[in-house]
Amino acid sequence: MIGLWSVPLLFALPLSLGILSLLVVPAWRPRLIFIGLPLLVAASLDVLAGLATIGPHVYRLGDWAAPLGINLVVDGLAVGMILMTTLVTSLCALYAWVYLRDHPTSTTFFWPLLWFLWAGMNGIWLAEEIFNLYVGLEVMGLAAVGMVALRATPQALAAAMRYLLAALLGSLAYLLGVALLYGAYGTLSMAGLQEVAANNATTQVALALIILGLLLKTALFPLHAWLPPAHGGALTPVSALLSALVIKASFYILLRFWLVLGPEITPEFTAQFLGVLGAGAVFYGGWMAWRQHHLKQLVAYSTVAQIGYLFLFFPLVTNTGPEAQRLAWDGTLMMLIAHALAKAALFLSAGNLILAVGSPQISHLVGISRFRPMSLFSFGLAGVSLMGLPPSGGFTAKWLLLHSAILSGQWWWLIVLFLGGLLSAAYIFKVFRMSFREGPQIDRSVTPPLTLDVTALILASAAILIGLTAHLPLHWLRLGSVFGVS
Amino acid sequence: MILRAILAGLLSLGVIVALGWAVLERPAPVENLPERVASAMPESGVEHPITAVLLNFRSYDTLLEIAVLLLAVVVALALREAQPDRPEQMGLDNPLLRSVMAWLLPLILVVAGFLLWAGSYQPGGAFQAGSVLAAAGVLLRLAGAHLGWLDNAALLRAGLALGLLTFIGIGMVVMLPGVPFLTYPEAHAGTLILAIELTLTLSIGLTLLSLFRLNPPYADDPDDARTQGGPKP
Amino acid sequence: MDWNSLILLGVLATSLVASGVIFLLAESRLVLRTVVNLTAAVLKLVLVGWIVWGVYQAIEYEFRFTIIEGVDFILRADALGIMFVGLSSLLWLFTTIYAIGYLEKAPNRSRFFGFFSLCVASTVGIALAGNLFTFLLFYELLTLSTYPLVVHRGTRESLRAGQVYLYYTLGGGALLLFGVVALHVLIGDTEFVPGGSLAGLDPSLHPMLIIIFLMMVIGLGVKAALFPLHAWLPMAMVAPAPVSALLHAVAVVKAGAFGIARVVYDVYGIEFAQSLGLLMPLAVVASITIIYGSLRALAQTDLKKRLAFSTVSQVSYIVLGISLFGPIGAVGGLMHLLHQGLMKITLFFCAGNYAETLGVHKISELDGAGERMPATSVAFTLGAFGMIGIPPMAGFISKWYLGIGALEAQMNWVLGILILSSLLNAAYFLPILYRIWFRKRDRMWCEGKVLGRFETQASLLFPTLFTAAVALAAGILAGMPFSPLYWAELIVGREYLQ
Amino acid sequence: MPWLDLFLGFTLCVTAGLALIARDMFRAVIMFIVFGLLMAVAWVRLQAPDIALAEAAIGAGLTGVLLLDTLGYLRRPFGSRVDNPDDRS
Amino acid sequence: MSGAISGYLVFAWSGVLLFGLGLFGFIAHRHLLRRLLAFNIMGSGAFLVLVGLAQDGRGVDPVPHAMVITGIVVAVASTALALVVFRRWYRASGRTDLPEDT
Repeated sequence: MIGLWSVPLLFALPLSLGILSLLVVPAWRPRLIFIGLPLLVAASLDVLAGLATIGPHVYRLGDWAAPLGINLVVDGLAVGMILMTTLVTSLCALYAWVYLRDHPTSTTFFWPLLWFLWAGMNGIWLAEEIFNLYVGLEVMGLAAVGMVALRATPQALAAAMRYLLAALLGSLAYLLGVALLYGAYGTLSMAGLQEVAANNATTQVALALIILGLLLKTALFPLHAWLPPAHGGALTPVSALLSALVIKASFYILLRFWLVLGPEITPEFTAQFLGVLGAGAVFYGGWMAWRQHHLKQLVAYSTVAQIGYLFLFFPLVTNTGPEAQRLAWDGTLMMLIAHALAKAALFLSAGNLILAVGSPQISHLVGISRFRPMSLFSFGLAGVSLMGLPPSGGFTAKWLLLHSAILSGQWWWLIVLFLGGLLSAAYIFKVFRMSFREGPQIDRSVTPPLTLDVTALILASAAILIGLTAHLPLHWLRLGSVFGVS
Repeated sequence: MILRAILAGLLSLGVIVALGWAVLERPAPVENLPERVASAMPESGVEHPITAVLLNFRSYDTLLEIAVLLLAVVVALALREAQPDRPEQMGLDNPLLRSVMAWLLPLILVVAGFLLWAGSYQPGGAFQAGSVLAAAGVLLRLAGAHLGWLDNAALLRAGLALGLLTFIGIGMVVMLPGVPFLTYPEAHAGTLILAIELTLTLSIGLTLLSLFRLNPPYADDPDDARTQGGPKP
Repeated sequence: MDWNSLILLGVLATSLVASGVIFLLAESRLVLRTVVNLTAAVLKLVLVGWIVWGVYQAIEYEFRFTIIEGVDFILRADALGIMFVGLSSLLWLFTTIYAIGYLEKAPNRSRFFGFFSLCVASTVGIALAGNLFTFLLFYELLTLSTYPLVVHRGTRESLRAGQVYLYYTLGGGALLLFGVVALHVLIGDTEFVPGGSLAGLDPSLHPMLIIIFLMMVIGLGVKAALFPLHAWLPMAMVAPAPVSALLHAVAVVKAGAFGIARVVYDVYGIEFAQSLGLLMPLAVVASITIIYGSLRALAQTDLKKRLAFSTVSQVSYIVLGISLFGPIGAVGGLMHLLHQGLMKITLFFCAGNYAETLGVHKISELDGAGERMPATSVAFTLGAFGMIGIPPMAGFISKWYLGIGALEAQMNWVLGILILSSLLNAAYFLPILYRIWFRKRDRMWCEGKVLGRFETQASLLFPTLFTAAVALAAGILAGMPFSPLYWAELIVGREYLQ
Repeated sequence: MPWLDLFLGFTLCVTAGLALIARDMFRAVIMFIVFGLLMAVAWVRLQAPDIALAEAAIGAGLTGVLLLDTLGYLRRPFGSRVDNPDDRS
Repeated sequence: MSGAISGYLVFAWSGVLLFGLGLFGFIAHRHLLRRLLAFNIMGSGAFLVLVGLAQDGRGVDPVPHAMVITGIVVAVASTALALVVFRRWYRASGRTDLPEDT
């Protein structure tokens, strides 16, 4: 059986390493990455190889078939997310390895949390089962909350508390939706639901609860209030992981639900409504990002804005033609991946800039372009992708979404993409403007260790490169979805 | 404040109405999962269906659930390390309580053991047994009793880790014949599940105990555990 | 993959790789940086020369790979593109030499030259782009790589200019993007084909096509500084002189004008554009810009500002030529793409020389500069004569062809515009020349730099003289093979034969 | 009609309501523990003795004790809680 | 589903009401401990809906039982984590609610 070992390794290995890192002395905790990263990279690649050889398939845990046992789904979408997670998390882990050296010992608890987070995310990407998704969400969510609290400053604790409350409320709404679906259809398997679910009041209410719960976890405007303090205030590698990956997990579950219950059950109104909320996020997040004085808060609000683009998916696939739907699918996934890479790079390079000038204030970046060009260069590359300028993943995504919007005749989304791009340019270049201003003539800034700059640069370059070779990942991502080529 | 209450009231009223509508309009399920469970019971290695679901059919959920429990402990440890608590002498140190405990404790352990063992054919199991263990620990603390081995951070953490590691380990070992993760061979399913439950009980007990604020003190560095404080014997 | 496609990548890579290497070099590695810069520039020139020869012999150069389904990245050398490549790679060499001298001892040179090379790489990409997607890609890259150059000095004023530049170009870029995507929805990947590829579309789509044309021309018009989208250009004058040369002659405004040429000739097709009635409004806008730019230039007291408004006016000659329906006007416009570049870069080099050597920025301070810096002043005079269109200078030939083309297209009013504009050109250039040559300096020059053997640094002087010579030659030797006129006729021959 | 179940459900809601609106935090937590125990009874009525055990031990018991414990933490004067890690008894 | 309402369904309805009550408390209160109480009540409501609805008309179903046990453990872990964070927050700030809570 293909992927026999690699599929369970994707969550079992991080779980084991998470526990092991509790057992070893603090100094040894970071070093476990040198066991974990190669193995997880290998497992991810093996899963990709499995997908390439036999196509989309399910992995039956305990060898029990679907409604009785829990199945894992290995299709293009899941494997794409796994690879994205492996790339981003590995680089963030390398970054953290160096970054946390100067932090108090208590931050070494970052490592067990990281492994649990990773296991939770991989669990979610692979899940085929709606209750299993709930447990996966909890593993990931609590690990993420723990990471936010790690700094243990009053601000961090308040942010973690706020995040935890939002996450708990979201999970409960989701769980109640699951309870209704199980009560009505007697199955938890997505494939099973796809067969039996009908368009009735119970499904509608259950879906509404699930959507609301997941929106809260994804921090879609106007449910975003918890995000900026949590993402902006955490340790830099934590911010990168949360913004790049964690919020994507709940969006991914929404996508899965959409694939299963489909546009037949999602009414036109809901789809347009989600799109409007997305537009609101783009405008409000962009505007707020532009107003920030604190570099990481700016980046965090940029996440609020970028989440909005993902939700244009729903109006663009509901009651539109197959071509427009395919483009919307491609565009949204490209946006998701490009944002993950670019946002991780942006947070890491912002962290480097903050290390260099010793202050999180944007106004203290005056003249830094002269002294720390590399950190700024990564910031710039990532910014290019976020602004949706070519050549970058963000641009390719925007291109596809524009294409889909025009094709489906929903021209109003063009305005969102247009103004959203300009707004993001405004806040990205706000940082650049400051860094180009002539300031002190003497280099007083700290030089961040090379590893920190290199990891940020790799992520930023990946955000650019993925735009140039987009047809390859997009081809894989379609496998096993309704847009897949058989 | 009033506005907030009104808003909350309206929102929850709306949710109740929507839920009620959903419950009323609910279709009759097509899929009959209980039947599937019943027919798969003979292969599960246990006789109690809930244990079969928890530790065989849906054991993956249980695995992740243990991870959730551990996560709470990890965060507690991290925050304790960042802002150390002052050691507190919480024991009542009451001779009467002590003598009662001397009788109660073995009883509690017996109950825990029974719950664990009973889980394979009647209500009970690792979670229930584990929580009883935790209760025993809490009582001991309240009585001011001092369990030396619980103050040993390394040992305690090993205990925390034991359950999940065994679970994953067994899940992996059974794969050797070329079957998926967590596929227990039918002949040994009962034994393997019991082994998992046994270690889980211990770990769950310790985990729940650790969540309690009166838990044994531990510092980040196992060697430092003794000096980090805690009720002195 | 054969050599013919690799050589295109090579042209792109020379400046791209150079830019990467320069970014990584420490600020103090002056010699190495200079070597990398010049090697790349010369290498690129050689490669371009090779391709020019090949295109002349009608060899096909093409490189492509798929980005997403239905969208390819295409580089292709055709006559129009290679003309622009030739111009930018030739001028890059001289601008680099000039900039090395100009920025001697200035801070942030790694950053400057890195972005400078990146900027040229994007220009080459624009020129070689084989479809609208690739064009757009490099067009936006050009915006991004010029921003750091515009704000290079880091003063409040330059940051402000950079911001304005950014808003204009990003807004324009977004409009262009919409136009391109809309075209994609209609006809799929829009490759540049001589004669265009839209003529066969259903007539019901024509209103849509007009809107798309409008969006794309506005998007391109921002960079081409068409009135009323020109405001960023004079503001960007705060940047160092080599950057001005880059903006005005080598890259940015040229990219806009070149893009309009691409859209009119190779996407819509000149005949189809005429039948949609798109050319006349374009000609009107170009004419307004020509007159407006000249009038504003007249009012400037700062030398570089005057030159900047002169660019606003002159670049519109190119657009005017494109919008004249008929081969002769087209030859005039395309030829002016080269002529204007050569003349304007000369003028900016001269302005830079005056500023660097004599500390002179205002026109009123130029009295007697001819005596002090004769060679520079001769170059300036040649450039100015060309701009006015005095025979046999290059500018005259452009205007002559434009005039004939206007008559051919039966747009006689354009002739009036040309004459009026020439008078205005004379009105704002001749007073400068008068001051330079015929007025005496009444006080001492305040000279800052150590000069060496010549009237100014060699690295500032020789590029200036060389570009002036080439501009002169382009006019005098217009009849020779490979002259701008010759090449423009080659392009137009291929466009109008379709 | 299952009157016993109806009564139990009603009592559940009432105790939950009391736990939510109680002025005193301590009383709220006690109400919550009562609520948890009633939940355990409800699980028995739902023929789910496993859940009943878990609810009584974990839901009512452990959660209640954790809450009470935290409450005790809040009740002490604020100043004495700023602990000095070096101050070891 | 016509006729007499089954005992299971009664609990499903109670679950609906409990969820609503809990939601009200969760939003209306600012005191974090009260919000955690409300969260636990909401959770209990959701569990009742899950089991009550699944068993109505079909009899005992072990799958939701197992799910609820999992859910209870997850809830207690979340509560414990929240209490840990809450205590640190209280010690650092002296507050029992979040600032500018919206």
